[in-house]
Amino acid sequence: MEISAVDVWVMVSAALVLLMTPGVAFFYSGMTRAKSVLNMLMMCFSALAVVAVVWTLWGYSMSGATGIAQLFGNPFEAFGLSSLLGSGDLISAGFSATFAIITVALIAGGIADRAKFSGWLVFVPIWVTLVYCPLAFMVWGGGLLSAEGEFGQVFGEAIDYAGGTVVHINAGVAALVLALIIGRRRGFGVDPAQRPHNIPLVMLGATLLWFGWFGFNGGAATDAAEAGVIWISTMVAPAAAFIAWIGVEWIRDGKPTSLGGASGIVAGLVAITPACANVSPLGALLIGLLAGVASALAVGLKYRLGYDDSLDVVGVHLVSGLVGTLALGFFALPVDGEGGGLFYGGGADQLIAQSAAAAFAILFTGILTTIIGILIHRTVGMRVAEEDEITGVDLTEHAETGYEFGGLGTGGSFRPHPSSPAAHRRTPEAERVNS
Amino acid sequence: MEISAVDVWVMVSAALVLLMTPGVAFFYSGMTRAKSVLNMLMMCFSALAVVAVVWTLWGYSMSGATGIAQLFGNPFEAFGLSSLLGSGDLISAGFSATFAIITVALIAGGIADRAKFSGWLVFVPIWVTLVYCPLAFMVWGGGLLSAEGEFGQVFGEAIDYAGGTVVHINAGVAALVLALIIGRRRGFGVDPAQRPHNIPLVMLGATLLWFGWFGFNGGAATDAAEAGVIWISTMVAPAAAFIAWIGVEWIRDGKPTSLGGASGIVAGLVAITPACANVSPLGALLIGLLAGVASALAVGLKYRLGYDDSLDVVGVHLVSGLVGTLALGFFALPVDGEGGGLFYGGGADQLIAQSAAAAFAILFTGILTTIIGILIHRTVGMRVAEEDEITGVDLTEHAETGYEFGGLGTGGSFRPHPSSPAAHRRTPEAERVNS
Amino acid sequence: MEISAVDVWVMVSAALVLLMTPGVAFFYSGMTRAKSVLNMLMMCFSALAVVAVVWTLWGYSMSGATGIAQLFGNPFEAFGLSSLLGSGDLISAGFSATFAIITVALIAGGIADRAKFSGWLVFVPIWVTLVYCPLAFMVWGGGLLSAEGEFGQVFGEAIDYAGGTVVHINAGVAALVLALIIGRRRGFGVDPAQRPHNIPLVMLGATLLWFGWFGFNGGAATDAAEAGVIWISTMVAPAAAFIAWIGVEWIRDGKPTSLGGASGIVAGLVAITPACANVSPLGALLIGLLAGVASALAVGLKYRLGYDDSLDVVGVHLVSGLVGTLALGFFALPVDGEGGGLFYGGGADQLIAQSAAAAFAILFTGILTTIIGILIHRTVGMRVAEEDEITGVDLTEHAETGYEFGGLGTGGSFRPHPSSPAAHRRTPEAERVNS
Amino acid sequence: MKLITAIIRPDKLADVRSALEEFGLQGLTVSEASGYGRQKGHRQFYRGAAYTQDLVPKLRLEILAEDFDALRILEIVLESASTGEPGDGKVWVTTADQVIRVSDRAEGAEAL
Amino acid sequence: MKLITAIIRPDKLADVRSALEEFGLQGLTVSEASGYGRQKGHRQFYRGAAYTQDLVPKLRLEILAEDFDALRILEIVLESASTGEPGDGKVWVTTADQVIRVSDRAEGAEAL
Amino acid sequence: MKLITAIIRPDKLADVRSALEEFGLQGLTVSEASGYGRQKGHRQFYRGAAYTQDLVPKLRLEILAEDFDALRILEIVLESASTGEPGDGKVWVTTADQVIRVSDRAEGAEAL
Ligand SMILES: Nc1ncnc2c1ncn2[C@@H]1O[C@H](COP(=O)(O)OP(=O)(O)O)[C@@H](O)[C@H]1O
Ligand SMILES: Nc1ncnc2c1ncn2[C@@H]1O[C@H](COP(=O)(O)OP(=O)(O)O)[C@@H](O)[C@H]1O
Ligand SMILES: Nc1ncnc2c1ncn2[C@@H]1O[C@H](COP(=O)(O)OP(=O)(O)O)[C@@H](O)[C@H]1O
Repeated sequence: MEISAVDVWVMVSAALVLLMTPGVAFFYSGMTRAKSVLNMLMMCFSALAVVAVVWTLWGYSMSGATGIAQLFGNPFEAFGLSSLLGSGDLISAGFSATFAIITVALIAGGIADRAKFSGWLVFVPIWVTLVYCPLAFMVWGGGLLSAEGEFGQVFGEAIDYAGGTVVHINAGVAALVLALIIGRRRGFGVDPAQRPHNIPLVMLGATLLWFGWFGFNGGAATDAAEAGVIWISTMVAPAAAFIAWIGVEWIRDGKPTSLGGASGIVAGLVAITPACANVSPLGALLIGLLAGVASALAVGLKYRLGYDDSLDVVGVHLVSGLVGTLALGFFALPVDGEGGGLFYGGGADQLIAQSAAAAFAILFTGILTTIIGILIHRTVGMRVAEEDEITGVDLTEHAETGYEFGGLGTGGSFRPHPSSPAAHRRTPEAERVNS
Repeated sequence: MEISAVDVWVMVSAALVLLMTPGVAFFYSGMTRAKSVLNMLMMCFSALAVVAVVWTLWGYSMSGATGIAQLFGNPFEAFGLSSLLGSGDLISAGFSATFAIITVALIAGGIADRAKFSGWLVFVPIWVTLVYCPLAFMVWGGGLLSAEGEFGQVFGEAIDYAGGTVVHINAGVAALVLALIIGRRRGFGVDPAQRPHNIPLVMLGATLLWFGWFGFNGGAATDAAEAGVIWISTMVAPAAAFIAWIGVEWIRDGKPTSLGGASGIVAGLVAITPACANVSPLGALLIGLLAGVASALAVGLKYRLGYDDSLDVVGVHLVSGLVGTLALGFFALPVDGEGGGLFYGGGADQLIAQSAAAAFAILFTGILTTIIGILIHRTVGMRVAEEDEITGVDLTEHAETGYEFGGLGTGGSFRPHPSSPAAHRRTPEAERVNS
Repeated sequence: MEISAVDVWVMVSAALVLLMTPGVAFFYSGMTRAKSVLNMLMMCFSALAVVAVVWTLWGYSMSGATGIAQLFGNPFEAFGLSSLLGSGDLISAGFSATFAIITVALIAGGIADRAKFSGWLVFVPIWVTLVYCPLAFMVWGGGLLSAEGEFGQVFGEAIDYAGGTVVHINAGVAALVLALIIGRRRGFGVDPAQRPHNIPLVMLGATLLWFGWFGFNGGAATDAAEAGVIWISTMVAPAAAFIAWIGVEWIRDGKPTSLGGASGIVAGLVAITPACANVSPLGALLIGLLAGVASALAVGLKYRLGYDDSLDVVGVHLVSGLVGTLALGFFALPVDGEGGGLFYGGGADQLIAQSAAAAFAILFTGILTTIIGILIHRTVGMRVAEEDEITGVDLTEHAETGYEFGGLGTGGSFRPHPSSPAAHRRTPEAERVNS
Repeated sequence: MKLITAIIRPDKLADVRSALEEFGLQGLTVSEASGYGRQKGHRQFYRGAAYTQDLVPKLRLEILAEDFDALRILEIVLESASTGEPGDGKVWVTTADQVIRVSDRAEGAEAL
Repeated sequence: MKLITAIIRPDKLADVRSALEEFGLQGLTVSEASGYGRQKGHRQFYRGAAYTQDLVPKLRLEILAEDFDALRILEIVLESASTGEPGDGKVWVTTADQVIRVSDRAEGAEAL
Repeated sequence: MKLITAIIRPDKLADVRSALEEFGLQGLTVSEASGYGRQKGHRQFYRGAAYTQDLVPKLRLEILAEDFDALRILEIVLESASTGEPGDGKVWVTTADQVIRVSDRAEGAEAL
């Protein structure tokens, strides 16, 4: 079975989507304070590692194998992916893994600067198993929300080409729930130190996200015309959202910011995700504008409502995910002259289907994440002690600091690696410092 | 219409070229001072966003639709790209957009540290419409400089495979013109503070540029042999230019620098751009060497001649763009035994064609950019006030700073987002600080 | 000859692998002190440039042309690659170049902070010619270790799909040898300043490595099922190794670190390199776990044994390269029901072949690198003076510093470029500073 | 004139500043410093090797004040910078022979 | 011996230094600091939330000088660091009991 | 009480600290500084333009000590920070009117 053009496209797309999770990591970690940059990187990279393993073991199977009550696939059917050996399906198993990975990583933005790493490591495999896999199955795997599913038959099948509900609404709701469970950062809404420490790093993250998103949106295309529509949508929607976001800032605050620009790019990408294959280039442009305005206004809500979704997963992913999902009710192009959104004379059917799917995803994720989050928070704990928050989670959770540019790292003493005999001579300095 | 191998290659290439503009952003912004890093990022990213929108609306049409007097395409023919829906042409519309985007972003390097962001945002859409689109049409869209064009018929058709004239000479001249219009940075040629603030960031930029350039040069290939030649050229020319540049430095200054190495890579990439498909690997190697030497010597010209092309768009893009464009007159391989450069017995025809096209591009861009630039500078203004330049354009244009590594970000006060009710309690601190 | 899907895949893969060398550069340079960040970047980028040129001239030919005594290919057969013009083989020449490049760059990690740049620039072309090209020929080009080679016939043909011996064991041994020849850093094992200066940069490096590795492992695949196996292996092995490495740290040191996580990713990628196409997803997962544990334990060896392999090329690349190479003796899947590793009932044959190839590579590289290294060290010199090491090799070898975040770069004076007339007015400041 | 120098915990700056502002102090100078003392640092790990970083990040405040105000300011700093734990830092007072404002050359109390 | 400490605008360093060098001063020490005072800072925005950063970046110069030179140096610093606007900074003088050069233990005026 | 301020080479910190600890000093404060003086800086090149950076990175130590110990500490710093080459730095001593520990308000010798 020689490699086909589509195989190549899916492999490239899968690698691009995998790259997006480090993209999220940089995007987020540039926005934290310098003393928690590594912790944020670790939350994202550990999501990558843990979900990749879970997916290989049972996650793929749960999101795509024979369904159990339209809710999730049988986890044992393709356990370990061994049953796929010899077929080309491993390529699409890889592609689908990368979506699960990034969804989990996105959640980390809600709990920056204060999450307990051990709690997070417990949360990740449980959440991906109980929330992500079922939702992916229900929407994309032939489950409840698909055309054949019971929900889909009642409300109509929603369009979610690349993950408006499964990825963005899902992650946004989960982040909100976790942020509420673990509570606000010390100094939330008051402390001027809670500002981004490295905006070029944020820009790098946005760059990798945009680049990877061509695979994220495009990887499932099999038709050249569809692929072209997706490519253009994925270019123009974030471009328009960039303009919209900095426009809102310019009017409201008097200055257009680069953090706003980067955030606009991501908001536009989020909004176009469900819609990328089903709108015209002008439709994509308008959806981008809408998303940029909506998210630029929404990121302030946390101060008004008092939840500390630190890096605005709600304001960007939930809000723009909703914008894109609902916009399809208006902007969806008819297929073969049939259906389409309100603006194309397709009536309200599509809008109803989109709204129903979004509502379902919000409820489903909201409820399950609340249960999982509270259980873990009450047992393992999901938040560090206050003094650790003050010191910084890089030092207290990972025993590292992100940067050492100056000469002051020369203080203290060095003890060779434990495996070294020298390590067993205990120096006075080593004694003096509590570990 | 199933996705073909070429479709995949073009989509991947388009994503790669899109990535190059952030590459330019990092390459440039690492070279500015720390206090203008974000402004440089914003100039490049805003070029990306604005040109992506312009291209979707009328730019694509102007560079490729039915010509008007061999000068530019009809902007209404494919307005909004709607007429391309259902065909595979949207893929190539995306690919071509990325070239327009990066050309505009390149110009920003000439006016670092002092450009007024509002002026830039006015300049971008006007310049891409009036300068880039027509030039792209004239060279690649069947216009004046093409084989059928009146200019092309007189001087012969120049080879410009991937953008020596359209991208690099074009951007280099425009940057020179803008730098002259807005004037030198305060302290130009005297102030030792005008040195790069983050060379690893410059290296990252060069990395993304090189990586993306495989798409930039290769994306239009349809034949495997040609694609192979392009791939090798795109690898070996910048490699040779790296060696040449640091060699010049080693001899002249006594030390090979990493900024020189990174600059050499870019110079080599620029030079091979027009020539990538039409020279042998050894030819590419030699063009790389030439470009490295020429640009390493040329970056000093600004001090001699007194123009402040801050980040050397002239020294790198114009000079190496000319090296590559003219080198084809010597190194071009014959096609089917015919033609070719001077070294292959093809006579001076190719050299004449190349020189004529380069001269045309310089004049065309030079004149139009001067008019556009002066008009905008006189109305909106393209340069910040001197005190803003001293404070730093990140703070004055974008109300942000790039980095906060230390503890001193803890000064000052925080005011929640305007959308929050808390924001309307005016604190004494908030009063004390002028916005 | 139209571009085929495989052509596209190889071109994309080649670009991905080229990107890995900057990936190594960032991964390594984030781990050095701030005062040698540029030198590390330059060692890697100069390896890239020099090897790209060598490969174009004679390297490709030596690793793949008609063999001379089963040891290396005839360097003149495809000198300058001109003989490949017109064929699609230039694409694979490009792909193979990127492997040579990264292998050389990897070595730089062993001699961080103290290597003399001129010595390194002499070492690179000699080593790639005398060590890499022959080994690549012997393993992949039909030489001594291939199925037809004399060594291969005695011990059986080892599986080295993407470079366990040729790339990782090879680089690891060479780094060890050079580290021994040039000696330890001042303060090795004592000075607490020898800690990473920029861990987000390390993470960026690991990110580019992982992303590029999909091309590194996958680029040679021609069959969709094989490509799928490779894709999954390349995802799950580093994921498992990440978990294993931070697990070891958590148990041993009490904290999981981000540097450990990044190192685990690389260790897992290294280990799966030879095995990527020949193990099941579960096998890849287990190999990843093994590699993570082995390398996490091995990085301490240098303190115990006293060699200063500064950035752990031995601990990561040699050790995990061995893990992956030997693991194939156990985990290799049978092909068409025949052979396979011990765990699949294939007997010890594969393990013997793997061990023999690994031993051969260690000896071959060890001996040749010792000779080359000592000769260069005694003549050109491979280590800077002690005072230069204290000042920092960025300043002394490259006359630059990596970062200037603060206002203190305002000290000193500026002298325009030598090509400028102003440069010949010697200012008092310029006199006062020794060059 | 007195110069009051205080080494404090970085996260206490906001408190100290608002206390001083309430008192009516018009300005101060802050810089980054690190210190060691009774407070212990953190052990860090890089690839398993342990680095005992016992230099703890601190801020240094410098406050010029009239002799008359100095004591009061000292008191305010001591109050607002304190957690009661080791590591709160030190405050010391030295005598400045002269203090001049650069912009208008006002001297002494006028310069503040 | 006197120790002259000056808080100045970062972009004035070059001027101050060349003025001092002209006078014949052999060395000085510079460090980064931030200050607040009459000069106002900038309001910054991050996702719309306003941060009023009123700590303004400054440089601190420390100059050891003989009593005899101190006044002259003071004058030069005041001259060369001034723009006449608020935010130019302060200069103060304290008395050093002893000054020693590390390399050869030269003391007092010889140590400079 | 005395305040000993020392400008030293960054790579000498470890030596100075262990010498001081041996003597029994309980704490000190370090900060980054740059200096110019007899020691020459490095010429740097960026795209060929030469930057003569003559500000050399240094560290500033501040050590509070009883009058009695000050001389001994001075001696230890001079000893351990010295290479004998220009650029080793300067040490100076000033008098602190008062020293107070923030956490428990211990004064004078007790505060150290
Ligand atoms: N003798 C000293 N001279 C100068 N600074 C000191 C001295 N001792 C301590 N410090 C500074 O005070 C800080 C706090 O000291 P420490 O002993 O940890 O706690 P405390 O001030 O509560 O006794 C140190 O980090 C250091 O910066
Ligand atoms: N009381 C003070 N003690 C110490 N430093 C001060 C004091 N007041 C002002 N400064 C320093 O002087 C700088 C300039 O002060 P400012 O009041 O803004 O302007 P000016 O010096 O022109 O009055 C401040 O940024 C701060 O660093
Ligand atoms: N007059 C001075 N006032 C304050 N600091 C000084 C003075 N002269 C020198 N220094 C500091 O001492 C450091 C070393 O001085 P330098 O003249 O290079 O060597 P040395 O101390 O051996 O004479 C300088 O970098 C600077 O920080």
